Amino acid sequence: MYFKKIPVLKVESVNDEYFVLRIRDKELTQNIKPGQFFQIKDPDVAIPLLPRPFGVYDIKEDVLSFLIKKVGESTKNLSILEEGHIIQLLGPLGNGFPVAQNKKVLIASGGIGYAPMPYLEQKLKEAGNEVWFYHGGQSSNDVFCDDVQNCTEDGSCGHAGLVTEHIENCFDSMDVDVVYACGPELMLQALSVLCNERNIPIYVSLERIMACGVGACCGCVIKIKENGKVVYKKVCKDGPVFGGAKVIWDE
Amino acid sequence: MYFKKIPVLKVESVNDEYFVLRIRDKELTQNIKPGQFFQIKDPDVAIPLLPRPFGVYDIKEDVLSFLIKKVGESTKNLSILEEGHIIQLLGPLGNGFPVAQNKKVLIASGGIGYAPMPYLEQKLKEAGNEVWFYHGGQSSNDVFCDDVQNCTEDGSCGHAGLVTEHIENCFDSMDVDVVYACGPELMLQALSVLCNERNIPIYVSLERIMACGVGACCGCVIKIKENGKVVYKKVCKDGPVFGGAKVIWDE
Amino acid sequence: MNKCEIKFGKMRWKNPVTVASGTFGLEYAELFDLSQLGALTTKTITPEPKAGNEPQRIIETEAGLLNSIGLQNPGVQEFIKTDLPEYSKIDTNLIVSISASSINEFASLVKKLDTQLGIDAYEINISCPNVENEGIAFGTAPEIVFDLTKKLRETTDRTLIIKLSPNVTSITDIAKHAENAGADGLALINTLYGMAIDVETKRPKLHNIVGGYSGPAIKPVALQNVYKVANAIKIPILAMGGISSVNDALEFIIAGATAIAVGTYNFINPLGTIEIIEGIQEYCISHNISYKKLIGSIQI
Amino acid sequence: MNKCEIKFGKMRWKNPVTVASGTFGLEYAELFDLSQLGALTTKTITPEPKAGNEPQRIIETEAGLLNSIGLQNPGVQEFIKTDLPEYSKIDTNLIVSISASSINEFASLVKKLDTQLGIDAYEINISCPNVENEGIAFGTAPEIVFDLTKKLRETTDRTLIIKLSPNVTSITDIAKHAENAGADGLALINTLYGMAIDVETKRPKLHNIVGGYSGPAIKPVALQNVYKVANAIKIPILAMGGISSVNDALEFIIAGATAIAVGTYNFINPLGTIEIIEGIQEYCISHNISYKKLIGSIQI
Ligand SMILES: Cc1cc2nc3c(=O)[nH]c(=O)nc-3n(C[C@H](O)[C@H](O)[C@H](O)COP(=O)(O)OP(=O)(O)OC[C@H]3O[C@@H](n4cnc5c(N)ncnc54)[C@H](O)[C@@H]3O)c2cc1C
Ligand SMILES: Cc1cc2nc3c(=O)[nH]c(=O)nc-3n(C[C@H](O)[C@H](O)[C@H](O)COP(=O)(O)OP(=O)(O)OC[C@H]3O[C@@H](n4cnc5c(N)ncnc54)[C@H](O)[C@@H]3O)c2cc1C
Ligand SMILES: Cc1cc2nc3c(=O)[nH]c(=O)nc-3n(C[C@H](O)[C@H](O)[C@H](O)COP(=O)(O)O)c2cc1C
Ligand SMILES: Cc1cc2nc3c(=O)[nH]c(=O)nc-3n(C[C@H](O)[C@H](O)[C@H](O)COP(=O)(O)O)c2cc1C
Ligand code: FES
Ligand code: FES
Repeated sequence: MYFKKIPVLKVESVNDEYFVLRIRDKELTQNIKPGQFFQIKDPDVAIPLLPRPFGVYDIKEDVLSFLIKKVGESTKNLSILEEGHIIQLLGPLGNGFPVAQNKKVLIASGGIGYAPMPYLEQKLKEAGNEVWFYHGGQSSNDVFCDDVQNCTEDGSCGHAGLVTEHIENCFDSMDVDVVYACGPELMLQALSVLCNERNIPIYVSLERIMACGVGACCGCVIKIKENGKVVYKKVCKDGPVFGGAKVIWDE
Repeated sequence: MYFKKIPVLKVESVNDEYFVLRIRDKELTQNIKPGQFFQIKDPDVAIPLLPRPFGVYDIKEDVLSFLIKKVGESTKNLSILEEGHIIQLLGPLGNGFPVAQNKKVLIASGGIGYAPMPYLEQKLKEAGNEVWFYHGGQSSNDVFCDDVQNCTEDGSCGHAGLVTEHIENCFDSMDVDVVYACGPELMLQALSVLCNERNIPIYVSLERIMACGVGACCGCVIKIKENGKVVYKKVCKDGPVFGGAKVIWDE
Repeated sequence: MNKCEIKFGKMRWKNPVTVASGTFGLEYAELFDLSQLGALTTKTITPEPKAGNEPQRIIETEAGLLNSIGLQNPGVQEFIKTDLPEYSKIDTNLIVSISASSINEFASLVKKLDTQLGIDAYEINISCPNVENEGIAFGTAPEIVFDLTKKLRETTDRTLIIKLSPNVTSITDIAKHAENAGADGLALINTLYGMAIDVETKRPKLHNIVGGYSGPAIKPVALQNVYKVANAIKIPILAMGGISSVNDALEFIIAGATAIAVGTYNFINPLGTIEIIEGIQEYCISHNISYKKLIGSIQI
Repeated sequence: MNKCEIKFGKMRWKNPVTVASGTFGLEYAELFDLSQLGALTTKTITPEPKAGNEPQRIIETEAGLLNSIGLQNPGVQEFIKTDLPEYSKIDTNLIVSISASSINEFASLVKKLDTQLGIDAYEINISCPNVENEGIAFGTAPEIVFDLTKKLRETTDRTLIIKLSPNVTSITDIAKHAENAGADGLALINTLYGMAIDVETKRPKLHNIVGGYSGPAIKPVALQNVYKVANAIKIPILAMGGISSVNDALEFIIAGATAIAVGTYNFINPLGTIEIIEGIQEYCISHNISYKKLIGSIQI
């Protein structure tokens, strides 16, 4: 874990809603597990106070990239940063996805849940896995890459309909050993049910509002089933990746 | 008094420390007395909360200009605004300078106290006065115009020394009916003493931290001698211009 | 079809928005038609004129404002002569905020004002942190609040609003005492105590050392006080403390406030009250809820 | 020539900066050498493990943070087994924050910890707003604070710091009771009560409804409390509440704090404590003042 102030290398707009933020650093790009994240903040901006967590989207040589969706103040502020502006990063944080070896694996993402998946896909392939990648969004705006199976609810790109429906169909035709998922909680919950029914292990990456990001404040807990008991686990430190079967989903 | 949201026409840098902010508006440029001011804020910036007061520097047709010195957050924020960015203005506020008619008058300014003076000079000339204009600053950075008698403490431009010293010399050679002054309080206080000794009326424009700017909050008061008593007067509404002889200066 | 009319004590308001005492004046009539407000609240008036505290009186701090105005006001005599006639011309409710240094002084002040037309309610300021040995003592002792309210209740038929201080261990206790003694409503919160120091001169930034802290920074505290008090009493609440947007106002209403007052935000956006009135109305329409149902609609 | 050493109770600190309970953990040892701090303060430990409150537990609001963690901790047994050995390895003072639900429980908790090496002080948390019917009651009743402090004073020789709540009418009254009962020092302030509501769902943003409010927004309030208490007592004060810069820390020291703690700001800048330590030293040098003279140097 590092805490560093680093100049922005580039902010590239993907479309109205999404952008990619890149920085260059030798240390920060070492030994990062897919699914890990950084706490990022523009130190010149007093309010919002807290940094915001963003998963690692891509690492190429010493360039670290984040795919970010504009949803509120901080993400909007980050989206207009200019090259050279100093931002602070704390990380890498969290447990990250466990990378299977020589298995048949399925990646499922929804919306901005796509962000950590390309890097995961790369690591999975490097580990000899056969990878299917399904991604779902509301419209073509939420689709980032043609090389994956895209589904859009409005049918504007790729398959029409919910990504979970398509995955359910696939389960019948394909032999999946492990599922990796990130996206809206309803999607993760539905996928966990599908996987449970088929006894397929599923790892889901969750989001919670964070303060410290390192496990110190106990602010980001969720409920997890563990040895028959319900316990609180910190999304920032014990997660953000959890076994989908263990998560107690919000009603 | 108007409250308006108006696009920035232009921000022109004078040097590292000073800039001119211009807006264009038909209504706001009507009937403004020299020495009056506006409360200005970028509504997109949450903190600092309060607007900041700035005197009217120049009015040409429907273009209203402010000469601003970068001293803290708000002034720095204003200095980097781009054309078209919407700012809010409340004003014109305050009493302004009383404009003499067909007199011999002296204008004395120090540092950013120069800001309201060119517009005052113009109005004084229009009213048939003979005007001497003395301006003092630390260095050539604080000098804005060659057409006035400039004094700098470091001698880098115009006369060397304090502007008050030069004015004191002038009082001996010239016949001044009224003095108008704006600048650091020590300068205003010294000038008031000089004028008092010579029975010359002096009007000083004061600065105080303001909240409402209109006389509602009683936050900006100073002490004034009135009919033998000491009373509080609001700089924003009863001022910012006061008779120098009546001001009770801070120790 | 204005959905946001309210009853507050004996008053009817065309909308639930007023201004916080001491943060507004007739100066703003130049900017908009003040009769658009549900009510106007005057700055606090005392039996005798008050010069107020020595400057420095205001300083901006972290997301808030510290003030130590010290209830500068012309006294009730001058108020009746000069300000009241001006206020009376404005077609909305007038709440006169008052303070005094004893129960009897409070009572005779109310008696004097009761002889005047054009006043709809009294807001009893027993919570100003800026007047030494006066005001605040009233606000922190439940029994005194009870006695004062009872006395004033016997003195006037006009709507009686007691304005409470948040600088106490149990604001609900004080609120209940005011209710039991016959108050028509409560106003909360007055400012928190706050302070700032200039580390170069080592002097307090306010001449008075300690000031009243207002603005966005105190909003979560104010909201919590309003929620707690709303659950403890039945009379209506006029809520204030950092309200700077429609969203802020709605939070207070959902927490249980019948009406809201805008204070410090007037300095930032003098038309904020009007924007908030419109925003509340729009929220009620778009969420298909009557204003009455919105009050205290918090889901636990 | 380190000018900023202090004595706090029976402790000597190499500099006057620690972290606020509950806002820091050994996780940060990855970022910097924790022995650089004047002291470490643990999160509050209770006799039995505590699961903490239901989420949502934190929410950012106007220039501050609302939390309702609910003292999640592994209990004293597990603390002694797992955390204490790790803390003991760090070459600085260790302040263990504790809470319990009765005076006797507090006393036996201290007794248990007193058997362990490596603890330099106890911070008695009688002011946590997030534990129902527990903790906070202690913090608001002067007599109970006196009895509790006295009992603990009889129980341990280690430095005893009582942590006070700002949510009271008179914090000086409570401070004096703690001092008279033998406390070595006071810590203030714990969080203010605060609340936030989601106006779309009409639900409180925290599951616990009300939370503790911390961060820059509360700094003026904390400073005022520290100033007031410093004028009323002689024992040293460990000040906290919104400290987010060297300047903030200096304000508290000038107001009368002997030491300061950084809380919420750790989440914003995990190296903030180190920057503040260096900044205080630089201030003392550039202003040619000894740290000891700086404490309480406010000019009135
Ligand atoms: C481990 C982790 C990894 C993440 N990775 C990415 C990523 O790679 N790309 C990306 O665009 N986003 C990611 N997010 C979500 C991102 O952190 C939030 O979108 C961001 O914090 C919003 O900040 P804001 O100030 O723009 O919006 P705010 O104004 O703070 O919030 C806007 C909305 O988002 C919600 N929100 C705020 N913070 C969070 C949060 N931490 N988690 C979930 N919801 C939140 C708020 O409740 C609100 O509804 C991740 C979150 C977590 C916890
Ligand atoms: C009637 C009036 C007219 C003015 N006209 C001009 C003008 O034409 N051009 C110009 O550059 N400045 C003018 N000023 C001063 C200007 O308002 C302040 O420089 C500005 O408020 C500083 O804001 P800031 O956020 O940049 O600095 P801050 O961070 O708020 O303050 C920086 C320093 O300036 C002091 N300060 C802050 N506000 C004021 C204030 N209102 N008056 C005096 N000192 C203050 C602070 O105490 C601090 O020491 C005028 C002030 C008044 C009262
Ligand atoms: C400059 C100023 C002056 C105030 N004067 C008074 C007053 O005279 N009487 C009173 O009851 N409250 C007074 N208050 C308190 C406000 O009415 C209000 O209760 C408080 O500021 C909280 O609201 P806000 O955060 O919206 O400002 C004053 C507040 C400010 C900022
Ligand atoms: C997330 C969080 C957890 C906290 N937990 C504790 C705690 O366990 N014990 C305690 O005495 N104070 C606790 N506090 C209060 C802090 O120690 C401190 O008193 C308060 O936050 C004010 O300081 P700050 O504004 O610098 O954060 C907690 C505060 C926060 C924000
Ligand atoms: S964000 Fe602090 S423990 Fe997870
Ligand atoms: S700034 Fe409010 S009265 Fe002058």
